[in-house]
Amino acid sequence: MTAPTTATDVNQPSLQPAAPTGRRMSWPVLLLVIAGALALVSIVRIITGADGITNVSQMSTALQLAVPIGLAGLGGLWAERAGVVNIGLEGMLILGTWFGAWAGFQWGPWTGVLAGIIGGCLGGLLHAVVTVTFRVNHIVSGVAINILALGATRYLAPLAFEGHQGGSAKQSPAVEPLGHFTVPGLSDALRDLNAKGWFFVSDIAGLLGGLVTNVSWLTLIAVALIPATWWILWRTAFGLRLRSCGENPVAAESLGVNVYKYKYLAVIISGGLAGLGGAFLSIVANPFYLEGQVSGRGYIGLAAMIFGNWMPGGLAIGAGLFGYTDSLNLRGGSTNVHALLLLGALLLLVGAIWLAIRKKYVHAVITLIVGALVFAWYAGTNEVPNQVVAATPYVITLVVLALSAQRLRMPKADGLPYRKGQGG
Amino acid sequence: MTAVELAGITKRFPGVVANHDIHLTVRKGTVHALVGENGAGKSTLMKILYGMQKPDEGTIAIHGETVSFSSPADAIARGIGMVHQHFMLADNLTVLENVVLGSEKLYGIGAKARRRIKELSERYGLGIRPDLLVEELGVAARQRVEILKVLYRGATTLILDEPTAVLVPQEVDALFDNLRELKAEGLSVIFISHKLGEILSVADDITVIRRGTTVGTAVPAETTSRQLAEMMVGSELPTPETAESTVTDRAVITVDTLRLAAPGGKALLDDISFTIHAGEILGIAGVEGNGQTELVDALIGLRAADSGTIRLADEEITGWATRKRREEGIGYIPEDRHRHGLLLEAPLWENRILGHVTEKPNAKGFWLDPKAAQEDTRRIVREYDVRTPGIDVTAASLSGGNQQKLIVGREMSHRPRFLIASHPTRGVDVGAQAAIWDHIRQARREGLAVLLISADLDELIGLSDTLRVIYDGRLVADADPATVTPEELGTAMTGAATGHLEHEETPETPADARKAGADTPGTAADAPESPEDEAR
Amino acid sequence: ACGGTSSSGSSESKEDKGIAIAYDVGGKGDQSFNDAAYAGLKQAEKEFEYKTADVEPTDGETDADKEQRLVSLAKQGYDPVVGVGYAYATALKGAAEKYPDTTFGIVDDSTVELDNVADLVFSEEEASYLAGVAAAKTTKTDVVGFIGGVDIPLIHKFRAGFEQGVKDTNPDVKVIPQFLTQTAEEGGFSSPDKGKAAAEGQIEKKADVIYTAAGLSGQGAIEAAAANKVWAIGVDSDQYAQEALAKYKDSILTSATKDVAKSVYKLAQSVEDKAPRTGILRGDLTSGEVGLAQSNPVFANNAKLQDVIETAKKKIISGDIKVQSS
Amino acid sequence: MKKFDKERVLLAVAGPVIALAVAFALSAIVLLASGKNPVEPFALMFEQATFSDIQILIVNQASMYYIAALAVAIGFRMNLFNIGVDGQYQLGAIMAAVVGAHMNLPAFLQVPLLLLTAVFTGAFWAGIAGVLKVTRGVSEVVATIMLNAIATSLIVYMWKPDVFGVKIGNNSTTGEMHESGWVPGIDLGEAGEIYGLIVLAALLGIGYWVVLNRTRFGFDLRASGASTTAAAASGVNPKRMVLTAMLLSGGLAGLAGLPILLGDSHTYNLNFPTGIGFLGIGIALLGRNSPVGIAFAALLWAWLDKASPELDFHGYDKEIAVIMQGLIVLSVVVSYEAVREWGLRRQQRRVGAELAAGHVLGADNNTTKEVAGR
Ligand SMILES: Nc1ncnc2c1ncn2[C@@H]1O[C@H](COP(=O)(O)OP(=O)(O)OP(=O)(O)O)[C@@H](O)[C@H]1O
Ligand SMILES: Nc1ncnc2c1ncn2[C@@H]1O[C@H](COP(=O)(O)OP(=O)(O)OP(=O)(O)O)[C@@H](O)[C@H]1O
Ligand SMILES: [Mg+2]
Ligand SMILES: [Mg+2]
Repeated sequence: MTAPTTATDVNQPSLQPAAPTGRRMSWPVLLLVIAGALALVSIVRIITGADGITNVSQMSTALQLAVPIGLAGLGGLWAERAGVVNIGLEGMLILGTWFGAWAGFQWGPWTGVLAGIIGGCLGGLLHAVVTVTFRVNHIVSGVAINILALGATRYLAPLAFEGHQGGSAKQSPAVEPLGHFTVPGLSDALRDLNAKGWFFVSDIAGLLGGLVTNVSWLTLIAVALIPATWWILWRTAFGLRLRSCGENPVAAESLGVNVYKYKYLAVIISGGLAGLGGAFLSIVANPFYLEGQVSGRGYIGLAAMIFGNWMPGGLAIGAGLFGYTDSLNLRGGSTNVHALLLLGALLLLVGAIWLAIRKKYVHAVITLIVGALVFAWYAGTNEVPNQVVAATPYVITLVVLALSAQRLRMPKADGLPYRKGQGG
Repeated sequence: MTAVELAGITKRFPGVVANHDIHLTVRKGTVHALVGENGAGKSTLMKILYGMQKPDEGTIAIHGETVSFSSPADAIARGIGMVHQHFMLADNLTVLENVVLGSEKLYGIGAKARRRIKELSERYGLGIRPDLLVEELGVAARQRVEILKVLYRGATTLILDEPTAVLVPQEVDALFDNLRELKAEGLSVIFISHKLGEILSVADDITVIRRGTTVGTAVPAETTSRQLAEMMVGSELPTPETAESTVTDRAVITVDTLRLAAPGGKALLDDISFTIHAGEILGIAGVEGNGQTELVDALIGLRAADSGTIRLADEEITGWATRKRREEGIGYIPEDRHRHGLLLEAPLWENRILGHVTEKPNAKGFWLDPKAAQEDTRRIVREYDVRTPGIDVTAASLSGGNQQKLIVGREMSHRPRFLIASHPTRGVDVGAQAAIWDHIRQARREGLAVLLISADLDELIGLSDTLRVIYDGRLVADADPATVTPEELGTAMTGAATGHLEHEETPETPADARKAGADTPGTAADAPESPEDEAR
Repeated sequence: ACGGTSSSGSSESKEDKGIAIAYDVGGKGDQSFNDAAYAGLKQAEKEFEYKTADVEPTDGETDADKEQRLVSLAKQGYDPVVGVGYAYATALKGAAEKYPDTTFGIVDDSTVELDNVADLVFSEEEASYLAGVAAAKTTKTDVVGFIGGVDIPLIHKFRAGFEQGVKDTNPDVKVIPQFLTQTAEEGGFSSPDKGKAAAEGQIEKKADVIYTAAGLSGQGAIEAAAANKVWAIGVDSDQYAQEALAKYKDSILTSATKDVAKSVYKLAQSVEDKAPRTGILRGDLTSGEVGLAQSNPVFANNAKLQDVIETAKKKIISGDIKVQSS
Repeated sequence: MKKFDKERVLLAVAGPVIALAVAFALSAIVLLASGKNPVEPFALMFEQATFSDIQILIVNQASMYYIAALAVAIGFRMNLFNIGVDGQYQLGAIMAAVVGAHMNLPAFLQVPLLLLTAVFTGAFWAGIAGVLKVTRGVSEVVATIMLNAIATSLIVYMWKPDVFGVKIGNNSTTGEMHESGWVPGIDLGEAGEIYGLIVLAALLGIGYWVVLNRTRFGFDLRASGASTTAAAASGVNPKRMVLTAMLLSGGLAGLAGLPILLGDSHTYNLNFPTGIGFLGIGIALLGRNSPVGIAFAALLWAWLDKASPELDFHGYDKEIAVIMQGLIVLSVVVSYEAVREWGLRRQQRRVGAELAAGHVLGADNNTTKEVAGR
């Protein structure tokens, strides 16, 4: 994806270091931005009366829909942080669904989860062999793995599932549920608070309520993996070495880091995370494997990762955005998305004001006009067509990226072939 | 007591014997210099000592004990540290992360490591801030990070592969002070440089290698740089001296109050004005990262100036695209040939087209003319002595010097009116260097105007008709190449001197002058705190 | 091109070959009409003791591939050859023209008009209408939900009939419609999790009867209904009796059935009897191939409800009520 | 003329052949492991390739794969990953279908009109990603993934009866196109008909080669792909090149669905083949982004597609063909890479030998003459 570069740093112009690099957003700023967004949503909810947009079940559905995407994205993050592009996430998710259900229906859901992870790891291992050892273009390998995983699971499904109760060539027998939990008092309290419909407070309650109501253990694990990933990659020696392989493998090698080893580990872990996402689909979201269950989530996960600027927190926001809009869509899409139009109009208004302050008057006027059009759409209709609803998550992603993307910063050696002993 | 003993080292690469029966003995507590032409095999030898490459034959002994390294980790464990010719730093990681990488066991990766780094930095006066991204550092600061990396690991044997190539004399002196201090503490240093004066001033022993094998050793006190050079190449050292002046009064390129700002608003180039006449070579001296890259980019059209004008003869070209500028006679020898001058994976004849795709003989109107381009490539290969078995091999398979000759040949073939030559001989061996200088001089005689940017001050002084010094994006000083010394230039390059540099008479040769310069108050020793790094 | 065609190559004996079916995408195991067609085939196989065949499609195939498949089956001597799903329309037309002596059947399509083609279509809207009547009579909150798997005309029929049935019975009852995905590739028919989320959303808006026409996704909706103690109405087959849903069966009020199996079997039988049925063979309330399942005793024994449904059914059969199909 | 380099030709052929053999062997192992005859399926599939009707299916399918893969390849040639060919060709096809149903010009105008409609639609859709990349730095990978999803919604929207939709039975269509827009095929009697637009596919392949290898623009594009920085320094405007390549890729992609649309289905309905864009990625890479290579890859792929249904009749799962597709891609690229590196090393050895011919390493006295002689 990027032209090969050499380790020759000597020639980097050093007078212009602060080319649009986008320093890490500090936590307070990030929290402020999130709080601001929530406040806006809250206003919209109160104006439109679309209570559905922030209630507890909305959020818990959003969380559930976000998990596989987030896990796939995390998988992508691990691989790319070590310099390997993993477009084979889709295939690794598929392997996860199949292995998860296959082991799950026979030996229980937790075994299934484990098997799903192993299935994904196998996909990762193959990707590692092909890209790291044979130095094949990472995209080719990923595409091939997607095809291979699809073919293999389809080939194996009839052999493994047909003849078992509830199983068929396309579906596995049912897997026992994994169990979920609701934090007793807290969940109800938050739900009550949410139901009050107060400005902001109720919306926060809805968001938090979604995190403590009817949450599968696997969801909890998945959510925990986000900070865990951050901690491992940014706060441990292991993580530092792994990231150094994605930034400048030759430098890492020169300090005695076994680059191959870390790349292998990263890609295998990447596959394992995607496999876990697959197992989530075939054990928690649905109690069985179904052909076509993954339906593009691997690609969306990859998009969420890029959206999140190769950082776990950003990725979580990206996955959450997909989960949330998808959940909006499934839970009474037309009216909810209609309410989002108002949100969009408001955001555009805010943007226009900001632009005006920065003295970009032409941009401000254009933004204002677009905002007015969106508002007119909102005011003039009661519902939006299903198709608009379905496209919402993707349009939002594009818009958000368009507004923020020039700060993207991917690992420097991402996708580049590396060979030991070639450095210097 | 020997710190390192390499015996009978042989290393073969496909088609090349990089090292052949090399012997090298480093005494403990000394600075041992390793010299040789480009491609002589110095870096390879050091990589072998550092465990990055395995020798095909030969033995390595550290402190008298024979060892065999399978990775740098083994070498580091033996107390060997290496600062590579090309920096080995990850831009997106912080200084701290770069330093602790691979040796996390020593002090962890957190507060303890930070303390240790600060401690070392203070002790050796390195002035390093652990939490900056490496990307934000200047060249000299990066160099110091590299040295810190080695010290952090508690190395007892340091390998410095061309550490001074990108430093100004004052920075070099500061580095040498550090080396002497390390030496006093009992550390051994292996030092590689092409600058023979430096070597004579700092080394205790010298080993010379030529074409992959040791050709001799020398004692600095008894050797002159000329003798050293002759050992290296087996012939006389060519010098980049300009013969008679060919400067005319016909202005070819006129730059007027050029300004270029970074996205944040900081000026990268400010108030740049100069004129280069036909037959004139204007040399720009400056520490890397002071705006040379931006200036070249602005001239070739890779970046648009924020204000100011550029004129080529009578036409204003400020708004022209790169392609148009090249078509109208601006030639370009980029500083980084791999990034800007070549398509490494493409055959030579396609590289001959690069940059001149719209011009004859490469194209006939809208269409490419591969036949003619190939024919012309053969001509360039012949006339510029590019060593290659054919024009269908990829550019990557040529050595750096030959790549450079191809680029020079390509640019000269289009008879430019104005040539931008950025480090035209960087990393090129003496033979090729002389050839490139000849070509530039020849074209100058025929009326070419040249902007020469080089880190090699001897080259700058020797080739230029006029000299300017760039500092922090401004042309702060000018000098007469006939009289100025590298030290005087160096002072201006750090921003310590401005205006017209008046020459103080020193009778010695440049190499000796440098030794003397090291003792001159005011020019030495303050380099570690040199403002251009700490400003960032 | 060289050589003969693939079908001219395989000249096996024509004896003892009976019905063959070619599946639509989703294929065997979709627990919907593909499986129902297979059930019809199995029944015929058992009854007439002949060889049968069922073949799966490939991803992203074209009409030409489908035609090739049908032709291959016909050439091998299978009779009748049934394409399951409207997607076979164009292909089946071509194949039927090439093999006028073989009887072809197509499920869910009435656009192929040839002498040797039986169009096995169903008035899903009629059964859905009855489901709407049942829903309108059962709801206490005056809100009911409809969940369609994919936003396509076939599913629009279910929705149209259901909405009409509800409105005709009680204009005050509000129907919340929801489609899961825009295209089948996105998994609208095979994502129970999506069905569940949609049902939960509707329940939150006070819906207490939910009708799902969403293939496997319906399982999720039924699960959500059971968890929230509201009614679900199933689709295609009698879902009350389905093993996979045994846990939730007490929440399944009834199912709007569509007896593809019977229809396929009847076609096979007519061919076996040397009197092939062709033309548009509509399975509707009259023929009994669509209807409401009666296996949930709570539903079957609710006399008042059954009365209203029976009346509506009679009116539909007599033509007094015209059920919209989109 | 260039010398005929036997070793080089051997290399070029050996790579794919070995790879195919490995892929077949691995597939056979899969078959064996699942207790099936490891050879018969291949025999059956090879046999299929000898039948004229299957051949036509293969060629027709390959024509679409070919165009889609060219679209992907042109992106790859300059380091752009257009993963959105799928959405672009579907949108291109539906727009052409809509125009074809609502406009009725004479055939010699109608057909070009439809082609242009498809080209512009595809280019427009890819262009969005291009503009976002150039102006906002949005990764084209994410943008095109999103645009694929949005295209799906757009298509479903167009199918609505109050937009352009015409319901036929249970099928959503865009209505039948006027006959003036139909492109007659090459009729081969009982075996079937080859899409007329196969000619277009071939022309596109030739055009692709000519533009890339014989025009200034093509050189700039390849240079940009090989090294963005070097291309920029050589006078290519990188932003414009990104946008142009994206538009070209999208324009080509827009055409990928037309062979079947104008040659057979004459309407865009629910049966319209999907996923060709994604397969195009694998095929482009298999064909190493070269027009001839892609042609072979497309035929190979189509053969696996079209010959595998026969396996169903013999008790084999045709999914083995999908497994084989994956294995083929993997083993082919691995062997390409191995061969490429081998070739590179060989070349370096040649360069080294050449240099050594002048003066042997290890230094002797004639080096003096060498240096001084300049
Ligand atoms: N990885 C490699 N693969 C193949 N050949 C190599 C490799 N590294 C070095 N060489 C060869 O070994 C020779 C010695 O290279 P080396 O880098 O050691 O030279 P050097 O003396 O450090 O030169 P310089 O002064 O330019 O740094 C080179 O000319 C080159 O031909
Ligand atoms: N990483 C590598 N892989 C393969 N060959 C290499 C590599 N590095 C160097 N070589 C070989 O070494 C030779 C030239 O390399 P070398 O580094 O000595 O050149 P150089 O004069 O130092 O040029 P530069 O200044 O550009 O580094 C070439 O023949 C090249 O094939
Ligand atoms: Mg070196
Ligand atoms: Mg070198």
